[in-house]
Amino acid sequence: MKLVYFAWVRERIGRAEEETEAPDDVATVGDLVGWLRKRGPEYESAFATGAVVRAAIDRRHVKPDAAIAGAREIAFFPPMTGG
Amino acid sequence: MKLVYFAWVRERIGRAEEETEAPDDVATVGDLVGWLRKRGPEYESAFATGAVVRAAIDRRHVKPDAAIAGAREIAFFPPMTGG
Amino acid sequence: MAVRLQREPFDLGAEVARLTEGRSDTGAVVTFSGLCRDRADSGARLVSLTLEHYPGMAEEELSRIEAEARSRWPIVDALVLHRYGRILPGEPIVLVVTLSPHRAAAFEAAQFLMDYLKTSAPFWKSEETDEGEAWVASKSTDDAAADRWRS
Amino acid sequence: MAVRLQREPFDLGAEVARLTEGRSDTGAVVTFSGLCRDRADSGARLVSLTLEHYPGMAEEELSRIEAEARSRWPIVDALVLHRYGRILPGEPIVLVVTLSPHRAAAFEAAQFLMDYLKTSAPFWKSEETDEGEAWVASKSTDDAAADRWRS
Repeated sequence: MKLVYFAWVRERIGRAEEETEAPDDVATVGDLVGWLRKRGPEYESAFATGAVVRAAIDRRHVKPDAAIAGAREIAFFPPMTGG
Repeated sequence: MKLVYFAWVRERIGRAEEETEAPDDVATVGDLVGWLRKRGPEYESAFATGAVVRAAIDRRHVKPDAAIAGAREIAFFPPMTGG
Repeated sequence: MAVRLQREPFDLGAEVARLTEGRSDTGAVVTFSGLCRDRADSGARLVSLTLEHYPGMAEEELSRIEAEARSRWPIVDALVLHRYGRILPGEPIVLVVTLSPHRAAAFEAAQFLMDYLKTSAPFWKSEETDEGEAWVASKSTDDAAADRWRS
Repeated sequence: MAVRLQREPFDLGAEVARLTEGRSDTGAVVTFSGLCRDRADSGARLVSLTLEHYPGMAEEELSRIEAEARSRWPIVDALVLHRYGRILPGEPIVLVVTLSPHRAAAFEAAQFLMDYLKTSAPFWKSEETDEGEAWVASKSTDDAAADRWRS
Protein backbone atom coordinates (compact mmCIF):
# COMPACT_ATOMS: atom_id res chain seq x y z
CA MET A 1 0.00 0.00 0.00
CA LYS A 2 1.33 3.38 -1.05
CA LEU A 3 0.82 6.42 1.18
CA VAL A 4 1.10 9.89 -0.32
CA TYR A 5 1.16 13.22 1.51
CA PHE A 6 0.55 16.79 0.39
CA ALA A 7 1.10 20.36 1.59
CA TRP A 8 1.76 20.70 5.34
CA VAL A 9 1.00 17.03 5.97
CA ARG A 10 3.90 16.23 3.61
CA GLU A 11 6.12 18.81 5.28
CA ARG A 12 5.44 17.56 8.81
CA ILE A 13 5.97 13.91 7.93
CA GLY A 14 9.07 14.86 5.97
CA ARG A 15 8.37 12.84 2.84
CA ALA A 16 5.98 12.89 -0.13
CA GLU A 17 5.26 9.14 -0.23
CA GLU A 18 6.11 5.77 1.20
CA GLU A 19 5.21 2.10 0.92
CA THR A 20 3.75 0.53 4.04
CA GLU A 21 1.87 -2.52 5.30
CA ALA A 22 -0.47 -1.93 8.21
CA PRO A 23 -1.39 -4.72 10.66
CA ASP A 24 -4.60 -6.67 9.99
CA ASP A 25 -6.56 -4.89 12.72
CA VAL A 26 -6.13 -1.58 10.87
CA ALA A 27 -9.39 -1.68 8.91
CA THR A 28 -10.38 1.95 8.24
CA VAL A 29 -8.73 5.24 7.32
CA GLY A 30 -9.29 6.32 10.93
CA ASP A 31 -7.53 3.16 12.20
CA LEU A 32 -4.65 3.87 9.81
CA VAL A 33 -4.24 7.42 11.16
CA GLY A 34 -4.20 6.07 14.72
CA TRP A 35 -1.57 3.50 13.78
CA LEU A 36 0.59 6.04 11.91
CA ARG A 37 0.55 8.47 14.87
CA LYS A 38 2.36 5.87 16.97
CA ARG A 39 5.19 5.56 14.45
CA GLY A 40 6.97 8.76 15.46
CA PRO A 41 6.75 12.46 16.32
CA GLU A 42 6.58 13.49 12.66
CA TYR A 43 3.36 11.49 12.21
CA GLU A 44 2.10 12.61 15.61
CA SER A 45 2.61 16.22 14.48
CA ALA A 46 0.92 15.70 11.11
CA PHE A 47 -2.11 13.90 12.55
CA ALA A 48 -2.29 15.68 15.93
CA THR A 49 -5.70 15.99 17.53
CA GLY A 50 -7.28 19.16 16.19
CA ALA A 51 -5.31 19.06 12.96
CA VAL A 52 -7.82 18.66 10.14
CA VAL A 53 -6.48 16.07 7.72
CA ARG A 54 -8.47 14.79 4.74
CA ALA A 55 -7.98 11.46 3.02
CA ALA A 56 -8.45 9.93 -0.43
CA ILE A 57 -8.35 6.26 -1.43
CA ASP A 58 -7.27 5.62 -4.99
CA ARG A 59 -7.86 9.29 -5.85
CA ARG A 60 -11.34 9.60 -4.39
CA HIS A 61 -12.23 11.54 -1.25
CA VAL A 62 -13.20 9.33 1.69
CA LYS A 63 -14.32 9.74 5.30
CA PRO A 64 -12.41 8.33 8.31
CA ASP A 65 -14.74 5.27 8.45
CA ALA A 66 -13.83 4.18 4.90
CA ALA A 67 -12.39 0.65 4.68
CA ILE A 68 -8.83 0.47 3.39
CA ALA A 69 -8.95 -3.17 2.24
CA GLY A 70 -7.81 -3.39 -1.37
CA ALA A 71 -6.54 0.22 -1.50
CA ARG A 72 -3.52 0.77 -3.72
CA GLU A 73 -2.90 4.43 -2.82
CA ILE A 74 -4.03 6.34 0.25
CA ALA A 75 -3.48 10.10 0.35
CA PHE A 76 -3.50 12.46 3.31
CA PHE A 77 -3.71 16.22 2.91
CA PRO A 78 -5.10 19.41 4.47
CA PRO A 79 -8.47 20.85 3.40
CA MET A 80 -8.18 22.04 -0.19
CA THR A 81 -7.39 25.68 -0.95
CA GLY A 82 -7.29 25.82 -4.74
CA GLY A 83 -9.33 27.94 -7.09
CA MET B 1 -43.68 68.16 -26.28
CA LYS B 2 -41.79 65.62 -28.36
CA LEU B 3 -43.15 62.09 -28.73
CA VAL B 4 -40.78 59.29 -29.80
CA TYR B 5 -41.69 55.73 -30.79
CA PHE B 6 -39.67 52.54 -31.04
CA ALA B 7 -39.90 49.04 -32.54
CA TRP B 8 -43.45 47.96 -33.45
CA VAL B 9 -44.98 51.02 -31.82
CA ARG B 10 -42.97 53.11 -34.30
CA GLU B 11 -43.96 50.85 -37.19
CA ARG B 12 -47.66 50.93 -36.39
CA ILE B 13 -47.77 54.70 -35.94
CA GLY B 14 -45.67 55.10 -39.06
CA ARG B 15 -43.17 57.62 -37.73
CA ALA B 16 -40.27 57.72 -35.26
CA GLU B 17 -41.11 61.04 -33.62
CA GLU B 18 -43.41 64.04 -33.69
CA GLU B 19 -44.08 67.30 -31.88
CA THR B 20 -47.48 67.59 -30.25
CA GLU B 21 -49.47 69.61 -27.73
CA ALA B 22 -52.07 67.72 -25.74
CA PRO B 23 -55.15 69.45 -24.28
CA ASP B 24 -54.97 70.61 -20.68
CA ASP B 25 -57.10 67.75 -19.37
CA VAL B 26 -54.46 65.23 -20.51
CA ALA B 27 -52.54 65.01 -17.24
CA THR B 28 -50.93 61.57 -17.16
CA VAL B 29 -49.22 59.14 -19.52
CA GLY B 30 -52.41 57.07 -19.44
CA ASP B 31 -54.47 60.14 -20.41
CA LEU B 32 -52.04 60.81 -23.26
CA VAL B 33 -52.42 57.29 -24.60
CA GLY B 34 -56.21 57.65 -24.49
CA TRP B 35 -56.02 60.95 -26.35
CA LEU B 36 -53.58 59.60 -28.98
CA ARG B 37 -55.82 56.59 -29.70
CA LYS B 38 -58.53 58.94 -30.90
CA ARG B 39 -56.22 60.58 -33.42
CA GLY B 40 -56.39 57.79 -36.01
CA PRO B 41 -56.27 54.08 -36.76
CA GLU B 42 -52.43 54.00 -36.67
CA TYR B 43 -52.49 55.17 -33.03
CA GLU B 44 -55.46 52.93 -32.27
CA SER B 45 -53.44 49.99 -33.61
CA ALA B 46 -50.29 50.88 -31.65
CA PHE B 47 -52.11 51.44 -28.36
CA ALA B 48 -54.89 48.87 -28.80
CA THR B 49 -56.35 47.32 -25.69
CA GLY B 50 -54.20 44.32 -24.89
CA ALA B 51 -51.08 45.71 -26.58
CA VAL B 52 -48.45 46.17 -23.90
CA VAL B 53 -46.80 49.53 -24.44
CA ARG B 54 -44.25 50.99 -22.04
CA ALA B 55 -43.45 54.66 -21.60
CA ALA B 56 -40.53 56.85 -20.58
CA ILE B 57 -40.54 60.54 -19.70
CA ASP B 58 -37.28 62.33 -20.40
CA ARG B 59 -35.48 58.98 -20.71
CA ARG B 60 -36.75 57.41 -17.49
CA HIS B 61 -39.25 54.56 -17.29
CA VAL B 62 -42.65 55.64 -15.97
CA LYS B 63 -46.01 54.04 -15.16
CA PRO B 64 -49.31 55.09 -16.79
CA ASP B 65 -50.19 57.29 -13.80
CA ALA B 66 -47.06 59.46 -14.21
CA ALA B 67 -47.80 63.17 -14.71
CA ILE B 68 -46.67 64.58 -18.04
CA ALA B 69 -46.50 68.25 -16.95
CA GLY B 70 -43.08 69.66 -17.79
CA ALA B 71 -42.05 66.67 -19.92
CA ARG B 72 -39.79 67.48 -22.86
CA GLU B 73 -39.74 64.01 -24.44
CA ILE B 74 -42.19 61.16 -23.97
CA ALA B 75 -41.30 57.76 -25.46
CA PHE B 76 -43.55 54.80 -26.19
CA PHE B 77 -42.18 51.34 -26.92
CA PRO B 78 -42.84 47.60 -26.47
CA PRO B 79 -41.39 45.67 -23.51
CA MET B 80 -37.60 45.56 -23.88
CA THR B 81 -35.93 42.57 -25.55
CA GLY B 82 -32.24 43.45 -25.47
CA GLY B 83 -29.40 41.52 -23.89
CA MET C 1 -16.99 51.61 -14.40
CA ALA C 2 -18.12 51.97 -17.96
CA VAL C 3 -21.11 51.57 -20.24
CA ARG C 4 -20.63 51.36 -23.97
CA LEU C 5 -22.87 51.09 -27.02
CA GLN C 6 -21.39 50.13 -30.34
CA ARG C 7 -22.32 48.76 -33.73
CA GLU C 8 -19.17 46.63 -34.14
CA PRO C 9 -18.49 43.21 -32.60
CA PHE C 10 -16.30 43.27 -29.47
CA ASP C 11 -13.37 41.19 -28.31
CA LEU C 12 -13.90 39.55 -24.91
CA GLY C 13 -10.20 38.98 -24.20
CA ALA C 14 -9.24 42.56 -25.08
CA GLU C 15 -12.03 44.03 -22.94
CA VAL C 16 -11.10 41.95 -19.89
CA ALA C 17 -7.38 42.62 -20.39
CA ARG C 18 -8.10 46.37 -20.41
CA LEU C 19 -10.06 46.10 -17.15
CA THR C 20 -7.56 43.92 -15.28
CA GLU C 21 -4.30 45.39 -16.59
CA GLY C 22 -2.03 46.82 -13.93
CA ARG C 23 -4.29 45.91 -11.03
CA SER C 24 -3.76 43.07 -8.57
CA ASP C 25 -6.48 43.83 -6.01
CA THR C 26 -9.05 41.76 -7.87
CA GLY C 27 -9.54 38.11 -6.97
CA ALA C 28 -12.51 37.45 -9.22
CA VAL C 29 -13.55 38.38 -12.75
CA VAL C 30 -16.90 37.20 -14.09
CA THR C 31 -17.96 37.76 -17.68
CA PHE C 32 -21.25 37.14 -19.41
CA SER C 33 -21.40 37.15 -23.20
CA GLY C 34 -24.76 36.96 -24.92
CA LEU C 35 -24.43 35.48 -28.40
CA CYS C 36 -26.77 35.53 -31.36
CA ARG C 37 -28.21 32.03 -31.84
CA ASP C 38 -28.96 30.43 -35.20
CA ARG C 39 -32.63 29.80 -34.39
CA ALA C 40 -35.42 32.35 -34.07
CA ASP C 41 -37.89 32.05 -31.18
CA SER C 42 -40.25 30.39 -33.69
CA GLY C 43 -37.69 27.67 -34.36
CA ALA C 44 -37.01 28.94 -37.89
CA ARG C 45 -33.42 29.35 -39.05
CA LEU C 46 -32.20 32.84 -38.19
CA VAL C 47 -30.63 34.96 -40.95
CA SER C 48 -29.86 37.96 -38.75
CA LEU C 49 -30.93 39.97 -35.73
CA THR C 50 -31.43 43.72 -35.85
CA LEU C 51 -31.20 45.60 -32.58
CA GLU C 52 -32.99 48.92 -32.30
CA HIS C 53 -32.24 51.12 -29.30
CA TYR C 54 -33.30 54.43 -27.78
CA PRO C 55 -30.20 56.58 -28.18
CA GLY C 56 -29.47 58.55 -25.05
CA MET C 57 -31.82 56.60 -22.80
CA ALA C 58 -30.00 53.32 -23.51
CA GLU C 59 -26.72 54.71 -22.16
CA GLU C 60 -28.45 56.42 -19.24
CA GLU C 61 -30.44 53.32 -18.26
CA LEU C 62 -27.37 51.06 -18.44
CA SER C 63 -25.49 53.56 -16.25
CA ARG C 64 -28.33 53.55 -13.72
CA ILE C 65 -28.31 49.73 -13.63
CA GLU C 66 -24.55 49.73 -13.17
CA ALA C 67 -24.73 52.27 -10.35
CA GLU C 68 -27.34 50.08 -8.65
CA ALA C 69 -25.06 47.02 -8.92
CA ARG C 70 -22.17 49.02 -7.49
CA SER C 71 -24.27 50.09 -4.52
CA ARG C 72 -25.23 46.48 -3.75
CA TRP C 73 -21.93 44.63 -4.21
CA PRO C 74 -18.22 45.43 -3.63
CA ILE C 75 -17.36 45.83 -7.28
CA VAL C 76 -13.95 47.33 -8.07
CA ASP C 77 -14.76 47.75 -11.76
CA ALA C 78 -17.39 46.76 -14.28
CA LEU C 79 -18.23 47.03 -17.95
CA VAL C 80 -21.57 46.83 -19.71
CA LEU C 81 -21.27 46.76 -23.49
CA HIS C 82 -24.26 46.43 -25.81
CA ARG C 83 -24.31 46.29 -29.59
CA TYR C 84 -26.98 47.69 -31.88
CA GLY C 85 -27.67 47.32 -35.58
CA ARG C 86 -27.42 44.11 -37.57
CA ILE C 87 -25.97 41.02 -35.87
CA LEU C 88 -25.31 37.62 -37.42
CA PRO C 89 -25.68 34.15 -35.82
CA GLY C 90 -22.65 33.35 -33.66
CA GLU C 91 -21.79 37.01 -33.12
CA PRO C 92 -21.80 38.58 -29.65
CA ILE C 93 -24.64 40.94 -28.69
CA VAL C 94 -23.90 41.95 -25.12
CA LEU C 95 -21.01 41.75 -22.66
CA VAL C 96 -21.05 42.22 -18.91
CA VAL C 97 -17.82 42.09 -16.89
CA THR C 98 -17.54 42.43 -13.12
CA LEU C 99 -14.36 42.62 -11.03
CA SER C 100 -14.46 42.05 -7.29
CA PRO C 101 -12.20 40.83 -4.50
CA HIS C 102 -14.77 38.03 -3.94
CA ARG C 103 -16.24 35.56 -6.36
CA ALA C 104 -19.79 35.53 -4.96
CA ALA C 105 -20.04 39.31 -5.42
CA ALA C 106 -18.64 39.15 -8.96
CA PHE C 107 -21.13 36.39 -9.92
CA GLU C 108 -24.16 38.03 -8.33
CA ALA C 109 -23.42 41.49 -9.71
CA ALA C 110 -23.01 40.09 -13.25
CA GLN C 111 -26.31 38.19 -12.98
CA PHE C 112 -28.05 41.27 -11.61
CA LEU C 113 -26.70 43.44 -14.44
CA MET C 114 -27.92 40.96 -17.06
CA ASP C 115 -31.34 40.45 -15.44
CA TYR C 116 -31.98 44.18 -15.18
CA LEU C 117 -30.53 44.96 -18.58
CA LYS C 118 -32.88 42.43 -20.19
CA THR C 119 -36.00 44.02 -18.75
CA SER C 120 -35.15 47.71 -18.48
CA ALA C 121 -32.52 48.72 -21.04
CA PRO C 122 -34.33 50.14 -24.11
CA PHE C 123 -33.31 47.69 -26.82
CA TRP C 124 -35.58 45.75 -29.15
CA LYS C 125 -34.68 42.74 -31.26
CA SER C 126 -36.12 42.01 -34.67
CA GLU C 127 -35.47 38.56 -36.13
CA GLU C 128 -35.00 37.98 -39.84
CA THR C 129 -35.73 34.39 -40.91
CA ASP C 130 -36.64 32.66 -44.17
CA GLU C 131 -40.24 33.44 -43.23
CA GLY C 132 -39.69 37.18 -42.92
CA GLU C 133 -38.99 39.69 -40.16
CA ALA C 134 -40.62 39.73 -36.74
CA TRP C 135 -40.17 41.57 -33.46
CA VAL C 136 -39.05 39.33 -30.61
CA ALA C 137 -41.64 39.04 -27.83
CA SER C 138 -40.48 39.75 -24.29
CA LYS C 139 -40.18 36.76 -22.00
CA SER C 140 -41.95 36.37 -18.69
CA THR C 141 -38.90 34.44 -17.44
CA ASP C 142 -36.87 37.63 -17.89
CA ASP C 143 -39.33 39.59 -15.78
CA ALA C 144 -39.17 36.89 -13.12
CA ALA C 145 -35.36 36.95 -13.19
CA ALA C 146 -35.34 40.72 -12.64
CA ASP C 147 -38.03 40.51 -9.95
CA ARG C 148 -35.95 38.29 -7.68
CA TRP C 149 -33.59 41.22 -6.95
CA ARG C 150 -36.43 43.37 -5.61
CA SER C 151 -36.69 43.03 -1.86
CA MET D 1 -16.11 19.34 -22.14
CA ALA D 2 -12.57 19.64 -20.95
CA VAL D 3 -10.44 19.81 -17.84
CA ARG D 4 -6.89 21.09 -18.03
CA LEU D 5 -3.98 21.51 -15.65
CA GLN D 6 -1.04 23.65 -16.66
CA ARG D 7 1.89 25.55 -15.24
CA GLU D 8 1.69 28.44 -17.72
CA PRO D 9 -0.70 31.41 -17.58
CA PHE D 10 -3.71 31.14 -19.87
CA ASP D 11 -5.43 33.54 -22.23
CA LEU D 12 -9.12 34.06 -21.50
CA GLY D 13 -10.00 35.37 -24.95
CA ALA D 14 -8.26 32.52 -26.74
CA GLU D 15 -9.90 29.87 -24.54
CA VAL D 16 -13.39 31.28 -25.07
CA ALA D 17 -12.79 31.74 -28.82
CA ARG D 18 -11.79 28.08 -29.07
CA LEU D 19 -14.98 26.98 -27.28
CA THR D 20 -17.38 29.19 -29.24
CA GLU D 21 -15.78 28.99 -32.69
CA GLY D 22 -18.00 27.57 -35.38
CA ARG D 23 -21.00 27.11 -33.16
CA SER D 24 -24.12 29.27 -33.07
CA ASP D 25 -26.36 27.21 -30.75
CA THR D 26 -25.07 28.96 -27.64
CA GLY D 27 -26.87 31.99 -26.31
CA ALA D 28 -24.84 32.41 -23.14
CA VAL D 29 -21.17 32.17 -22.20
CA VAL D 30 -20.13 32.74 -18.59
CA THR D 31 -16.51 32.87 -17.51
CA PHE D 32 -14.95 33.03 -14.06
CA SER D 33 -11.29 33.94 -13.73
CA GLY D 34 -9.62 33.68 -10.34
CA LEU D 35 -6.65 36.04 -10.11
CA CYS D 36 -3.73 36.12 -7.68
CA ARG D 37 -4.18 39.12 -5.40
CA ASP D 38 -1.32 41.27 -4.09
CA ARG D 39 -2.20 40.69 -0.42
CA ALA D 40 -1.80 37.52 1.61
CA ASP D 41 -4.62 36.43 3.91
CA SER D 42 -2.58 37.98 6.75
CA GLY D 43 -2.70 41.35 4.98
CA ALA D 44 1.05 41.23 4.21
CA ARG D 45 2.20 42.10 0.70
CA LEU D 46 2.27 38.94 -1.41
CA VAL D 47 5.44 38.07 -3.31
CA SER D 48 4.08 34.91 -4.93
CA LEU D 49 1.70 31.99 -4.58
CA THR D 50 2.78 28.39 -5.05
CA LEU D 51 0.11 25.87 -5.93
CA GLU D 52 0.72 22.24 -5.05
CA HIS D 53 -1.62 19.64 -6.50
CA TYR D 54 -2.22 15.90 -6.39
CA PRO D 55 -1.33 14.78 -9.94
CA GLY D 56 -3.88 12.34 -11.29
CA MET D 57 -6.50 12.99 -8.66
CA ALA D 58 -6.69 16.71 -9.52
CA GLU D 59 -7.69 15.93 -13.12
CA GLU D 60 -10.06 13.14 -12.04
CA GLU D 61 -11.77 15.25 -9.39
CA LEU D 62 -12.21 18.21 -11.76
CA SER D 63 -13.71 15.81 -14.33
CA ARG D 64 -16.12 14.46 -11.70
CA ILE D 65 -17.19 18.01 -10.76
CA GLU D 66 -17.68 18.86 -14.42
CA ALA D 67 -19.76 15.73 -15.05
CA GLU D 68 -21.93 16.66 -12.07
CA ALA D 69 -22.49 20.17 -13.46
CA ARG D 70 -23.37 18.70 -16.84
CA SER D 71 -25.95 16.40 -15.24
CA ARG D 72 -27.61 19.31 -13.44
CA TRP D 73 -27.69 22.02 -16.14
CA PRO D 74 -28.13 22.07 -19.95
CA ILE D 75 -24.49 22.86 -20.69
CA VAL D 76 -23.40 22.54 -24.32
CA ASP D 77 -19.71 22.87 -23.44
CA ALA D 78 -17.49 23.76 -20.51
CA LEU D 79 -13.86 24.22 -19.58
CA VAL D 80 -12.16 23.98 -16.20
CA LEU D 81 -8.53 25.09 -16.29
CA HIS D 82 -6.34 25.21 -13.18
CA ARG D 83 -2.72 26.27 -12.90
CA TYR D 84 -0.11 24.85 -10.57
CA GLY D 85 3.40 25.94 -9.59
CA ARG D 86 4.50 29.52 -8.92
CA ILE D 87 2.03 32.33 -9.62
CA LEU D 88 2.64 36.07 -9.32
CA PRO D 89 0.20 38.80 -8.17
CA GLY D 90 -2.14 39.82 -10.99
CA GLU D 91 -1.72 36.48 -12.78
CA PRO D 92 -4.68 34.14 -13.36
CA ILE D 93 -4.98 30.96 -11.26
CA VAL D 94 -8.15 29.30 -12.44
CA LEU D 95 -10.63 29.61 -15.30
CA VAL D 96 -14.14 28.20 -15.59
CA VAL D 97 -16.17 28.66 -18.78
CA THR D 98 -19.73 27.46 -19.34
CA LEU D 99 -21.73 27.57 -22.57
CA SER D 100 -25.49 27.13 -22.53
CA PRO D 101 -28.54 28.15 -24.54
CA HIS D 102 -29.76 29.94 -21.40
CA ARG D 103 -28.04 32.50 -19.22
CA ALA D 104 -29.35 31.25 -15.86
CA ALA D 105 -27.92 27.77 -16.54
CA ALA D 106 -24.57 29.18 -17.66
CA PHE D 107 -24.31 31.35 -14.52
CA GLU D 108 -25.39 28.64 -12.09
CA ALA D 109 -23.17 25.96 -13.59
CA ALA D 110 -20.13 28.26 -13.45
CA GLN D 111 -20.82 29.09 -9.80
CA PHE D 112 -21.33 25.44 -8.97
CA LEU D 113 -18.06 24.48 -10.67
CA MET D 114 -16.14 27.12 -8.72
CA ASP D 115 -17.78 26.32 -5.38
CA TYR D 116 -17.07 22.60 -5.72
CA LEU D 117 -13.61 23.10 -7.16
CA LYS D 118 -12.67 25.27 -4.16
CA THR D 119 -13.60 22.62 -1.62
CA SER D 120 -12.91 19.33 -3.39
CA ALA D 121 -10.20 19.71 -6.05
CA PRO D 122 -6.86 18.67 -4.50
CA PHE D 123 -4.89 21.93 -4.73
CA TRP D 124 -3.09 23.72 -1.90
CA LYS D 125 -1.85 27.30 -1.89
CA SER D 126 1.27 28.46 -0.14
CA GLU D 127 1.80 32.22 0.20
CA GLU D 128 5.22 33.83 0.07
CA THR D 129 5.33 37.26 1.75
CA ASP D 130 8.06 39.47 3.22
CA GLU D 131 7.42 37.57 6.45
CA GLY D 132 8.09 34.12 4.97
CA GLU D 133 6.06 31.26 3.51
CA ALA D 134 2.78 29.93 4.90
CA TRP D 135 0.06 27.51 3.80
CA VAL D 136 -3.28 29.17 3.16
CA ALA D 137 -6.00 28.06 5.59
CA SER D 138 -9.25 26.81 4.10
CA LYS D 139 -12.25 29.12 4.45
CA SER D 140 -15.52 28.17 6.09
CA THR D 141 -17.26 30.46 3.57
CA ASP D 142 -16.04 28.13 0.82
CA ASP D 143 -17.56 25.13 2.60
CA ALA D 144 -20.82 27.03 2.97
CA ALA D 145 -20.78 27.97 -0.71
CA ALA D 146 -20.37 24.33 -1.72
CA ASP D 147 -22.98 23.14 0.79
CA ARG D 148 -25.76 25.19 -0.78
CA TRP D 149 -25.74 22.90 -3.85
CA ARG D 150 -26.47 19.81 -1.73
CA SER D 151 -30.17 19.16 -1.60
